Amino acid sequence: MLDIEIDGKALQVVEGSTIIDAAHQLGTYIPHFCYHKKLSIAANCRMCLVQVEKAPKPMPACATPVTNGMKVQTHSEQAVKAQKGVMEFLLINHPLDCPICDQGGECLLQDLAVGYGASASRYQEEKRVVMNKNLGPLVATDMTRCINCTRCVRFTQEIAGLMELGQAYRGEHAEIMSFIGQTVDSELSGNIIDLCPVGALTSKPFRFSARTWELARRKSVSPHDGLGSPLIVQTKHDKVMRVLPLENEEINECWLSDKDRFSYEALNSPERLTRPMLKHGGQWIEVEWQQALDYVAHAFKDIAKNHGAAALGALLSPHATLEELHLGQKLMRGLGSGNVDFRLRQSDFSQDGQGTPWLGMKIAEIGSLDRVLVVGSFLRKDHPLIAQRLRQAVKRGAQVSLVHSADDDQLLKAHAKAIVLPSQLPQLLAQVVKCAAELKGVSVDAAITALAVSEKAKAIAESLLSGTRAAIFLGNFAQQHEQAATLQALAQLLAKITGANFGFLGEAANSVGGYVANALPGADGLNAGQMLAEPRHGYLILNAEVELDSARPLQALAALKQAATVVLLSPFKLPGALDYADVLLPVSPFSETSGSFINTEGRVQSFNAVVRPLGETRPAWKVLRVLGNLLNLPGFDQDSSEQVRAEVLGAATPTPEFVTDRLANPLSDVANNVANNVAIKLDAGPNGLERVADVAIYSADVLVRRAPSLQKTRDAASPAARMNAVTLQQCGVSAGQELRVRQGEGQAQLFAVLDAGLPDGAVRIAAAHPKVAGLAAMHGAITVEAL
Amino acid sequence: MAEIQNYTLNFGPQHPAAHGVLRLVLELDGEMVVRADPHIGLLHRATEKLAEQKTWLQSVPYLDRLDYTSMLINEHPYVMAIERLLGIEVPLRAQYIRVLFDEITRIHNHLLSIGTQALDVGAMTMVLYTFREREDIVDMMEATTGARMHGAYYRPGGVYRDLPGQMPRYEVNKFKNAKTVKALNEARSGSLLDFIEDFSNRFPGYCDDYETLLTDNRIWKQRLVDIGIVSKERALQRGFTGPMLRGSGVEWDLRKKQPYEVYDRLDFDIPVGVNGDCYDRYLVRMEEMRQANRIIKQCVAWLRDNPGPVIVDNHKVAPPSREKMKGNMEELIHHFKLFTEGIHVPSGEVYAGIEHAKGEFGVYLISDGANKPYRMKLRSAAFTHLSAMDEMSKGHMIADAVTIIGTMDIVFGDVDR
Amino acid sequence: MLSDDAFKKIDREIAKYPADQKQSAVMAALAIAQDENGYLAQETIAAVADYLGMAPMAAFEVASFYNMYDLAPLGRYKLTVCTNLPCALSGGVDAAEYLKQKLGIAFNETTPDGLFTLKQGECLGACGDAPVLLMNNKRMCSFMTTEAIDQLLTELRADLRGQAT
Amino acid sequence: MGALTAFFKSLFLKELFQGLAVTGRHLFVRKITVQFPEEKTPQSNRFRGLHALRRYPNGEERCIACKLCEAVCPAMAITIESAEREDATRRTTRYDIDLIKCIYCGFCEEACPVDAIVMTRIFEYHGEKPGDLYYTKQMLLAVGDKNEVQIAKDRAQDAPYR
Repeated sequence: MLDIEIDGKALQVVEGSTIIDAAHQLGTYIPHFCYHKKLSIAANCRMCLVQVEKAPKPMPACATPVTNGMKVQTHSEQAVKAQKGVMEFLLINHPLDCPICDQGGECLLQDLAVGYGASASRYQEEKRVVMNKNLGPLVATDMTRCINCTRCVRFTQEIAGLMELGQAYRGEHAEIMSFIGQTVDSELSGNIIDLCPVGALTSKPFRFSARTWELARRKSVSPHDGLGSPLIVQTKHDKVMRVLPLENEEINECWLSDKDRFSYEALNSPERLTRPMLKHGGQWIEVEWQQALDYVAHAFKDIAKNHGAAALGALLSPHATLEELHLGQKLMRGLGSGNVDFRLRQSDFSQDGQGTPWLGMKIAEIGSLDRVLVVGSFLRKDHPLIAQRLRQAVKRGAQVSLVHSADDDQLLKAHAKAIVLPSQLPQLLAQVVKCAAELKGVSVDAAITALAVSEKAKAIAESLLSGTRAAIFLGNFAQQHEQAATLQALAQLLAKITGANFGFLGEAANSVGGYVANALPGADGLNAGQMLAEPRHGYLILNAEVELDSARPLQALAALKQAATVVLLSPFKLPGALDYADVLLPVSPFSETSGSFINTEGRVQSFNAVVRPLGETRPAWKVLRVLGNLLNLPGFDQDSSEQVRAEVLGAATPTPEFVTDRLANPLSDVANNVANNVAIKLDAGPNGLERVADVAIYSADVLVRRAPSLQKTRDAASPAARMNAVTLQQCGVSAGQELRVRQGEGQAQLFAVLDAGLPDGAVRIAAAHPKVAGLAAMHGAITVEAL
Repeated sequence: MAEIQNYTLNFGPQHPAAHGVLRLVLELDGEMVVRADPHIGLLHRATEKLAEQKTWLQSVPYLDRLDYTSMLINEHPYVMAIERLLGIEVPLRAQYIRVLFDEITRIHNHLLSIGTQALDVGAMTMVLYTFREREDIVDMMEATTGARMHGAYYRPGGVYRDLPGQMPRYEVNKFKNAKTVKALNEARSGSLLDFIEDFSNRFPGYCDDYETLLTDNRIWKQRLVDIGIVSKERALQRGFTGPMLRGSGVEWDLRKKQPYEVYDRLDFDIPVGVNGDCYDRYLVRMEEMRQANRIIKQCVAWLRDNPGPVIVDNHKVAPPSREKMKGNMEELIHHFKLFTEGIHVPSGEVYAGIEHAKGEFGVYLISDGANKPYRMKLRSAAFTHLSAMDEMSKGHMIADAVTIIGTMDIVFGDVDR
Repeated sequence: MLSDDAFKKIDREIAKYPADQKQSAVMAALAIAQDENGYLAQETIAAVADYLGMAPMAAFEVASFYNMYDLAPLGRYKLTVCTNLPCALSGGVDAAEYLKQKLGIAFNETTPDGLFTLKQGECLGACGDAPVLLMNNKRMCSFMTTEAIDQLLTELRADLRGQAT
Repeated sequence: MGALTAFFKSLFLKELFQGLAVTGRHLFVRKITVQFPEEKTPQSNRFRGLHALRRYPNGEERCIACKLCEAVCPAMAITIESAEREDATRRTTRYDIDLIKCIYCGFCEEACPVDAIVMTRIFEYHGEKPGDLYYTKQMLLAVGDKNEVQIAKDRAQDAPYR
């Protein structure tokens, strides 16, 4: 510990602290622009100059390490003079843009100019002008306003993982730019808007639409990925104007992925459904709630009477709140049907009834892991901020290995990578298991011991065994895999052998919540796959676009089209549903309802509505509750979402922060003999081409699909048939050529694209996009022919 | 025998002599007032509470609307309190301008007070004369602030802008020929200061006229003398201030006793009454107008000779000039922040009281360092004076109640706030 | 983009640094690339960056920072005149003005015949010899009075004619 | 002696006649009456009357939707909505002033960095129902267009003081 005195106040700080750290410890504010607690120190703005006793000149507080007995003055004459001088320099080239600048009112430069600068200008000469850059559809630039603090540069370099921005030229000509003509395509790019202390980088979707002082700030939780980032939703006149991160060191730190940040645009989309609608003689008519709900109640009662309750099924969304999922399953069970599911993209349900997949650890602990294996994950796009945590872990010396079917650049230095066809993933994982078992001297199933081990598998196994805090995560791709249960069993066995933590990277905001709410088929019920494979008479769909969100889109569409009654609860007029649905009930998106999400680490996060429901829209939990009343079902008399939550989580106050005690990854008692628990199919899959399907980041759920700015990004590009050079040649096609892709009954026309990161024989076609809704499934054999 | 009951009369709130919206419940024994019960609150606008929601600057125009018969002087203690919290020195010229307009406002107030009191007791003409002079005064205010009543002119750190170099003039029209217009414009040919000086030269003559009409008038005296007597002790006990206190013979005037701004540099006298009745208070008010006129003359003379800034040049407090704001970065930023976030006033509490036309008007401010007051409390003289209504009117005739309301010089914007 | 020869040279530079710090060779690699192509095109910078395993932007930062790297095609002779303070005080600015007038071009321009490009330079570390001028990043010319400049230009033109014949 | 004088003064109604003399004198003094509305009293160039939105001489509206006026308005009488116009400039899509809320303090004009919102000399406007006094952007621009000459003259005259 070192002794230091700041403005006469003495304190002790740990060795290696800088003056600004010490000042923060003391609660003393030192003005700064370039310093950011999560970024490296640049010390180039010079705003944090302070006087240090015995130092001849003022020192930058952010870059000066504390020495024992140091005496610092932050408000002495010398310090104030230095700060004033720096401020004057910063303002010399700053344009007179405040009135038209979106940062006005929340601008650090303004605040510090008023707080620490002179009150009058002495500068009379010309100001410099810097050309604006096109950084894509999310970030607007006004580069003349830039003060070259390089926070954005350091962010792209250190947090986002790829240095997409840099400071080119020098001296007076220095400017921040991307490599000539390129846009910033990071899935975390929105954070540079928050980081920019001035108005040089601002939000394009928000541009010129409101001032900070007009906006009401309300807390909420992101409904997208499994992280459940806490949000500050800023609203004006009952309209969501923008979304900012709510800092939580244990979840999102101070970051937010672009998906969480910009998806709000969908909330104000013209596609919003504002009144209940009934299909009457093939025509959609707007009706009153009473009429619509009566219709639904009658239709469900009729089906239950005529065809039995099992003819009804509920397809819920993992992006729905805990309360909605609970009431949804309660309604179905009340009607006598056990057909409830929310895992629309899952294909392998053989693990049902054996647990609740979750991360297996705290998100915050990811950063301290030293050995990680991620199986089947488009990590960066599926879990942008978890990827960021792993990236930081790698920087601290962790080894991250990847087992996957596509070699996307995760912008972290992977220790070992094994990229194989989807059908070979189990085999590869088994090889790692074998290797680890051999190294550990543990005996495993004969089927595994018989395998030949590849170098990569060996490297992965060695890496996992060499650390002290290891973890194995199954990504979305592994969970959606046809042999998800096998992958799971192997990964879990591997975890057991290596002593690693085992967990799932939750696909959606409430993937864990769905299990907790028991929105799952019981022993007698059908799961999502079965419900669509064996068509029902009536469907209740909550917040999902089944033809895009399901593992088998073709089958799903056929099932829905033949159904007598399809009731859709959705905030949007979903184009597909207009065809197959019979009733559209406008329900609130997350911004207009109260509810809870349980994120992938089992953290319960409840939130309130931030704006009034649009038009006749009503929170889905209320709709389901009234529907329960109309159907005369017992237990539908909750007056608030809190009461619904209490039904699920218990009435204890405060509501438990975590529900980890209810979570257990399936097969937690997995023994040495895997074969007993799950039939491991280690044979290679179809000989021919195999589809690798990713759910593109900006088509993952109903909301992001309707966010216009996100849809303009590169990540939202229309799906293509991606193959490596060998596969292209094998199919006799070339990159850029238009192809007909056939899978099962269906087909799609796509362009061929060269993707060197795929294994031979793999055709990567993104799922969840209308253009590929004609293809049969997210996996399996596929054929390609030139048009 | 029939039981004789006191007669209860509801006086106001629509009564023209109720000075706005006073609802006075009078209990009468015949024509004699047994009890007077003033009901207030009909003009309550929660100014104090509103101030907690507004930036320091934004409350200035609301202060105008308290005592809406003496507008600019209301702003004075508010900006003074802020200045004391900020610890800033206001330019001397701004202090003179404020004193000048305080005194102009004082005349403005007393003209209304005396004019309407005369009207209340039956002298119709007085109000026509006093309003004629008030017209000149509101012209001065319009020329300076842009508004004939609610100026919003005083600012923390000074006043908004300097006195204008010219006065608006009459134009020839079908009712007034060139000669008439020329005569009318004579006083308006120069600057505002010329106009004020001309007025201050004319004003003592007007005062003489008023005195001719009222001071010795037997009806006036019959209605005022020995009405509403308040003894020295009672006046002090009841917390009277201003002419109400001085009318009772207490020589107390904040301008002398706790000089603020430049009053210690000015030469003027404090008139006091002897009997503490309505008539004495009338005389005190008359003399105060003459003394105010004296102060005005001194201020005009000083202001002529001493041009200079009228607001502090520290842009952390006061906005920069428009020209600089449009051309310089620092100034633009400060302008932007001043008009959006406003100034941050160091935490602390302060009371600033001034000698208002009606008595001591004070603003008590608590700041927690934010851009809005944590709490604002207004001390208005009229409220205190009105509370003595029962005591003063007890035993008098019902007609005297009107005189007493008039002598209190209450305005409901001020009482109810 | 770059010849194998150039990559070989770059490899030699890389070898001077630890294996995991290939990007330390960026300045040398860019110089090699510029020597080969005459200037650093965007694609060249991207290729060098790719070869060194660094972000193209990071290489561009280096290429744009130092004014001996040229980001656009140049004339045959690049004349860089130092205009930093010591030179400026000793006639550096005058020398630059003279060159401008003599060649009929401004800074960062090339003569129509494609012979000369004039650049404003940073300190060349020879303030005592001011005014100084650097020719094609390699040849240092000291004490560049108007006569010396005339002489240099004549010499260069003659040199060119000599090469042509 | 004093008492005697006072008695006679009182007896002959001296003070009443003196008062009547003052009144009588005013019969012959020049009238100060102004025949409104044909004739108006002189009006200051600083007068704070009806609001107007101004344009630049080339017809472009001055307002850039910085919202300083909206922020400083103590009565919250101004409502602005802004958006990016096709030419990428910041513009208002809505600029309303509720004249019933307005307290005519003039802060909006003081705050405006581009002299767009101004308070004119106009005071004789009325509405027959509350909605009539809700001025929209078009109405305010129309006021500005109609009175631009006077507005510009008044601003120019007062420029040295602001």
